[in-house]
Amino acid sequence: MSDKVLQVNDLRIRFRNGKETSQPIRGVNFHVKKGETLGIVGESGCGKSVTSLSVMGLLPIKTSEIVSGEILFNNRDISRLKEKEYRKLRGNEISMIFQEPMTSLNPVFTIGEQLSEPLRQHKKMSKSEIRNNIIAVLKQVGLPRAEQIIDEYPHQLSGGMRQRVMISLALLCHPKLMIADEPTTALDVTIQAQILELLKEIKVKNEMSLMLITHDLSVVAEMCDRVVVMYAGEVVEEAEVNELFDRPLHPYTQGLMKSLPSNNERKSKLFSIDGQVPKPSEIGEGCVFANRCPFAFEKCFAETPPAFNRGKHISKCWLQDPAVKEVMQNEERSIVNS
Amino acid sequence: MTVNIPKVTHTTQAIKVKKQSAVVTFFSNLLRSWTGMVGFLIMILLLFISIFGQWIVPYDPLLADFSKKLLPPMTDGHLLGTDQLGRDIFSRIILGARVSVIIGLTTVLIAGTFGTIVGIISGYFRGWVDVILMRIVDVQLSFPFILLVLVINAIIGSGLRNIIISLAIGGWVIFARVIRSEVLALREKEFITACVATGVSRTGILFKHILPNLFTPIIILSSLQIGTYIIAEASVSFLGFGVQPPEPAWGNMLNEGKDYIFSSWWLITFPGIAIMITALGVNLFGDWLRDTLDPELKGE
Amino acid sequence: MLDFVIKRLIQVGVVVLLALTVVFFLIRLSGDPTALFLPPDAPREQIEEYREKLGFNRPIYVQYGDFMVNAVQGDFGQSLRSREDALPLVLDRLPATFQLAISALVLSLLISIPLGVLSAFRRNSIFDRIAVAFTVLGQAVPSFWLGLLLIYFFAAQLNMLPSGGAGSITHLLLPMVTLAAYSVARFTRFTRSTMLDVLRKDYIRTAKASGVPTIRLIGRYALKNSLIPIITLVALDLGTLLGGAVITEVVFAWPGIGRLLMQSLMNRDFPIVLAGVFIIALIYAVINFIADVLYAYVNPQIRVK
Amino acid sequence: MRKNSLVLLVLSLLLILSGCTEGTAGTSNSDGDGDSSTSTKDSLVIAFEADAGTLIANSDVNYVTDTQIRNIYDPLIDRDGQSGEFVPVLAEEWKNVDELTWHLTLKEGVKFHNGADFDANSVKYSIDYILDDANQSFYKSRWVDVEEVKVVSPFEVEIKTSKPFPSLIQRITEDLLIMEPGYVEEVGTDEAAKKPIGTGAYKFVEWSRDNYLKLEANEDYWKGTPEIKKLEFRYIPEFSSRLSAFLSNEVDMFKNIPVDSVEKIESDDDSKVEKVPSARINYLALNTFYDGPLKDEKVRQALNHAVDVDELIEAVLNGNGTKMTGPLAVINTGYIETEGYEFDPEKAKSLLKEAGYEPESLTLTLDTPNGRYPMDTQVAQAIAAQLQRIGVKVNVQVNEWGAHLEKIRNREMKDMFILGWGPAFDPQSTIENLFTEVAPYSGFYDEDIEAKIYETNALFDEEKRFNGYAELQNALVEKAAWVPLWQQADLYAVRKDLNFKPRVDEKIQAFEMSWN
Repeated sequence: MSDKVLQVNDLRIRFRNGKETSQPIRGVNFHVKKGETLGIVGESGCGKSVTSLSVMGLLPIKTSEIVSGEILFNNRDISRLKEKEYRKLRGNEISMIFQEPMTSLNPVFTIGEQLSEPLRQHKKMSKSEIRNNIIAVLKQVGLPRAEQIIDEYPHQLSGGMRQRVMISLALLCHPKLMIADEPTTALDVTIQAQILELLKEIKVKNEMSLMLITHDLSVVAEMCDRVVVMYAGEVVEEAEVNELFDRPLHPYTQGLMKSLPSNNERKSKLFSIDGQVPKPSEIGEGCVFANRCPFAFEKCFAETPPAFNRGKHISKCWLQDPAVKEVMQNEERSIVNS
Repeated sequence: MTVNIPKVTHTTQAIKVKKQSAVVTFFSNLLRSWTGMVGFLIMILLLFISIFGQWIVPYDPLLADFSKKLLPPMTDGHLLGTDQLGRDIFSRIILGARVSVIIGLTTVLIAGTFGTIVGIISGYFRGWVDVILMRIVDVQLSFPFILLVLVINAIIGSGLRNIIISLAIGGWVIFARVIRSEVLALREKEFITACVATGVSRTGILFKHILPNLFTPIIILSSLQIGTYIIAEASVSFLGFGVQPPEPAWGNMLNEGKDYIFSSWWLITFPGIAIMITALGVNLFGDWLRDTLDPELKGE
Repeated sequence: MLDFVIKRLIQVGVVVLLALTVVFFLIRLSGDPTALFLPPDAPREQIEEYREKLGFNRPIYVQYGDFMVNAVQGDFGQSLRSREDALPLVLDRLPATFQLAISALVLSLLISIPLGVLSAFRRNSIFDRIAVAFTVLGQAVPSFWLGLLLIYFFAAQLNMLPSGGAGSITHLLLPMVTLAAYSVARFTRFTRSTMLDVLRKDYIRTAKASGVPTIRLIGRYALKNSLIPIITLVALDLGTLLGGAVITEVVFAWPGIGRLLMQSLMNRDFPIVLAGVFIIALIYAVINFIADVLYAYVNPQIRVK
Repeated sequence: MRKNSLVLLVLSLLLILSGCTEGTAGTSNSDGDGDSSTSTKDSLVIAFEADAGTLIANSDVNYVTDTQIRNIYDPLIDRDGQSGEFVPVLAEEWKNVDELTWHLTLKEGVKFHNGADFDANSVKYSIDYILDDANQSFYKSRWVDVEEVKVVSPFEVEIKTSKPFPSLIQRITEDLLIMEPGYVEEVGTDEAAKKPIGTGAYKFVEWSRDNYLKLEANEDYWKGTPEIKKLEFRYIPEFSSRLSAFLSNEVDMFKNIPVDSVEKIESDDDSKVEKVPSARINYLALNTFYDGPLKDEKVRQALNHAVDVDELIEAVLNGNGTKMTGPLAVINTGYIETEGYEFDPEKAKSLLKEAGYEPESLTLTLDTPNGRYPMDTQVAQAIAAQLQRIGVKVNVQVNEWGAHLEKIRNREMKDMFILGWGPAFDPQSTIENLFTEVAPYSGFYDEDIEAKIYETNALFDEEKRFNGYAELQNALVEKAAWVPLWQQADLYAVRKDLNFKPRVDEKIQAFEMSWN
């Protein structure tokens, strides 16, 4: 337990919007070890962003509520912290960078003004110290002419540069854990590679653990040590990255893998999983992926599969149930793309 | 425990969304917001009064009876009292509703149509047409609306017809601006460029694609503007330029009543309340309409 | 920046010129007023003679040309009633209108901005519901009626405040409150909706993620971001405020331009009407110009190219 | 947005508020109002509905202007406040030497406010001012027959007229006020219009346009020092504001109380209502210029029978009006008792039938101004109700004052319209202006009456003129040119302890008032 920076146990979150309520997160479990990069992958709407926001305590107070479960940060449950307490963590011990660099910086304040906030809130520093600190971090993230940029406005910087500024904002107080919510999705490919490279470097230099949220499996392959696959508010599979790519156990993960355009031979038609992600209000009992799973059988519809583990490789699918496994063997069917 | 695996692939349960008729969705939404409901009920009440006014009126609003001058409310059968000519105020307020409704609706119709046409032309065809039309809009906006209505009314003379004309002259500008910005926004939308790509004629696009999308902003703006027009008419009549006596209209009832502010307070109180409730009703309904139909469009 | 200013000044000139032209022709349509100023027993030739002296019998475009040439040099002719130069007479009333409009504007901003911010921040709370109800109600109350009620209560019943005219602060109170109430509803709505927009923005979430406390988040960041749209909306709305000022002036006999314009409309004193229209159009154009400059100054995206 | 920007906002508000105490719209000591606390009250505040047009004499015809500046300037001749007869003021005697010349002898030893002497030159200057086109005086049309004013001696003046001008004395009384020539020449008419100099009981102090006019007593006024030392005319257009200012002692007096508020003022223990029948008359014109049923004399007579003037006075005016049967007010010098039409609906119906009209089929239009005369719109609607009783349908059309006059002038009026006239003390001005074809505001034309009018106007002999106008009055009544209504009742709201006798000619002379 001790080497785990972050431990999320059976987290359930409910959203209230007017009369109807929905549960985007229905029992999520995962952890991040010190110095590790954990990847959280899944289609949009599977609840990965909500999870990351809940860790940062940025969920809207009025309309959201952590029903049950706990979020342990350095073994301290922070899920029900009061705002004042939570604020001490944000930007200091846990920090976050977001997907849209273009809108994540305040247009009417200079870069310097915005970057001074975490230091002003968490560290006792004089103005000049703050300024030097910011310039140092800006340089660290590879921004040229940091001295000018500090007094410039966001609209004067390119998308890539702004994301670097966001990263430096998150690094200023040397957090133990950095959450990156789709950091490169909005950037074009060339810049994407640079930012990912930068994140890797920084993680190592600052002995930081990184929680990387993405829907792009190639990013996962490149960056992550361990991967958690989420679908419709649940963790359906968790495994060490190579293990996951070599032997995906859960049909959803298999589907994801197959839809990855392998770069060596051109396939006539990309495989895609038919149907869509059910809305939170439409999820009944049984496996949440049942209605889209090619192998689903009535048990899948009847009962929610528990988490079966093979060593460290966990997945929630009845196919992993030893009982079901034997029956499977004698029919030995492999997945043929229809 | 034998488990058999049926070889059946399931398609997603087809979640059939019943094709609710527009009216049903309209009312189901409406019921959910009490402000919208209140606004809607006030408007219905107003329409009812203005149509059936003269039959449900306890006294003849024009009948002057000097023996019963300036009676306070609730005296011998006059719910809201009588005015300086002994006419029943309650009846005159009911008849006054008709004037306000007529003014509100006709003005919105005229100003709305004219403004929308200008808005579409200048928004869609751009070029020098747009520049000229927008300059005209600027000129008109260079002058406060209520003052423009007053000046026009003072010049072309008072009366119901003239006040509608001056309100329309003053009021079309806001439609032109809002509709123009809507059209500009629509033009940039992908589906319009897609139509152009597939060779649909310019006017075809205008009617098949642009116009239907304007339906919502027009409805919203109209409902919000009615309130402004009703209050504007009341102000103009209050200053003596609008609807002239003996025609019962709230504005001129206030104008006539203001001299009796000391002795008979009810002359100015009830017509004012009537205006307020009407404007309130229309605004509430307008706001609800805007919030449900098109959250982004900020009511001007 | 300079060409921006010049372009705007030209635009102001054009707009004011067009406004004057429109009103000039509109007024001429309503016949000529000479007879109104002559004694009832003045015979027709006298009226005719007087028309001639004032040039009303010349073709309309000649009258217009003559008027424009003089207007450009600041000569709007003489008031038919008091035979004083029209423009100075109107300018002499400008301070009273400014006093009323600005004090009402400041008062309404002082009320509406905090109200709007608070109700946006504590969205759907009781406070927010009351504030929204208050604004909706505020917009439904005709300002002249509110004026009458205030006169009734404070002047007639309680006899505390003068019911009209100008002189001391006590005279200004009621008209200022009436005019302010007229705009508080709208400004509160502006502030609230703008603030709601801003609070939804990503950069607010970024600031929160870097540990900025709520008070500072609202007071420093959110407020400055919402200030820009508020300035534009308030500037755009000044026309309504000016219109409201006219009505308030009439109700409270406040000797401003609005009342002068109303009186000169009633007794068809053309030169005063035109001078009044000119000044109001000018004020309005200048205010819009200032708002644009202010907007550019506050909004770095424009200021820093 | 630092905190201090909010402070800035508050500061600017305070600045503006304080600014307004000595700002343009205000005066330093605003409380000119009745400081009833001091024992001997010597200041008086009178409320008017409108500002004076200009403060220079002999220019603006408007009643409000004339009433105010008559406290600054003196006329040559004035009317007695109660009887209306001519009373010498700056002119001690006046007589007409022959049909074309008038001779006036002036009072000596009178000084203007700036110390200059009053003499024949100032009289000549004042009359020439009216005649001179450059000054665009509104009185010019009435003085067109005056040819020349000759200064005979420092205190004697002769006025030559181009043709017989019997009503010159009325003109001198009602129009002419004496200006100080030296001052006006020196500062020019514009300045003189802002800072007037006259010989009157009160000197100019300060004029804040559309707000108030402040005067102070002229200590060495030739008639004696005025008792009221500080006089202020304050402009409050809204009746309700005027009433509230009066009831709260901000203002001591105002004219024209709407009839429905008379009772409210009488009930106030610190106020009283002064009432006098005015020389201003209200009538219902039966428009013969419009070819409608009213061209027929019988129809007009029927209408006279159908309108019950007594009920109108009682019910609409609460008794504030003196019924008239003929075209002239009782106070008018040419007035004779005329036998009017008694209220007889049946006779009215029979007359209509005789004229060939079924009452039920008859629809007439009645135009009325709004707020110009006491209860004008209410009277119109009451008349409509009365005619309704005999079946005649009447559409009441309410006009804004300017539009009402214009419709009459351009002969666009239909059957009937309400108008008023006066104050008129001589028969010629009323009859000549309301019953001839050419007069702008006339509503009646009949050849032989027209001939009779012009014939009488030219008469010089008092006796003949009086008989001529007497005949005309009877003829007009007989031809039912009008439905005469009433002489207005001038109603003044006055502080209890102010002794003030209302004048017949509606003038308000502070010199005649005092606090007891």
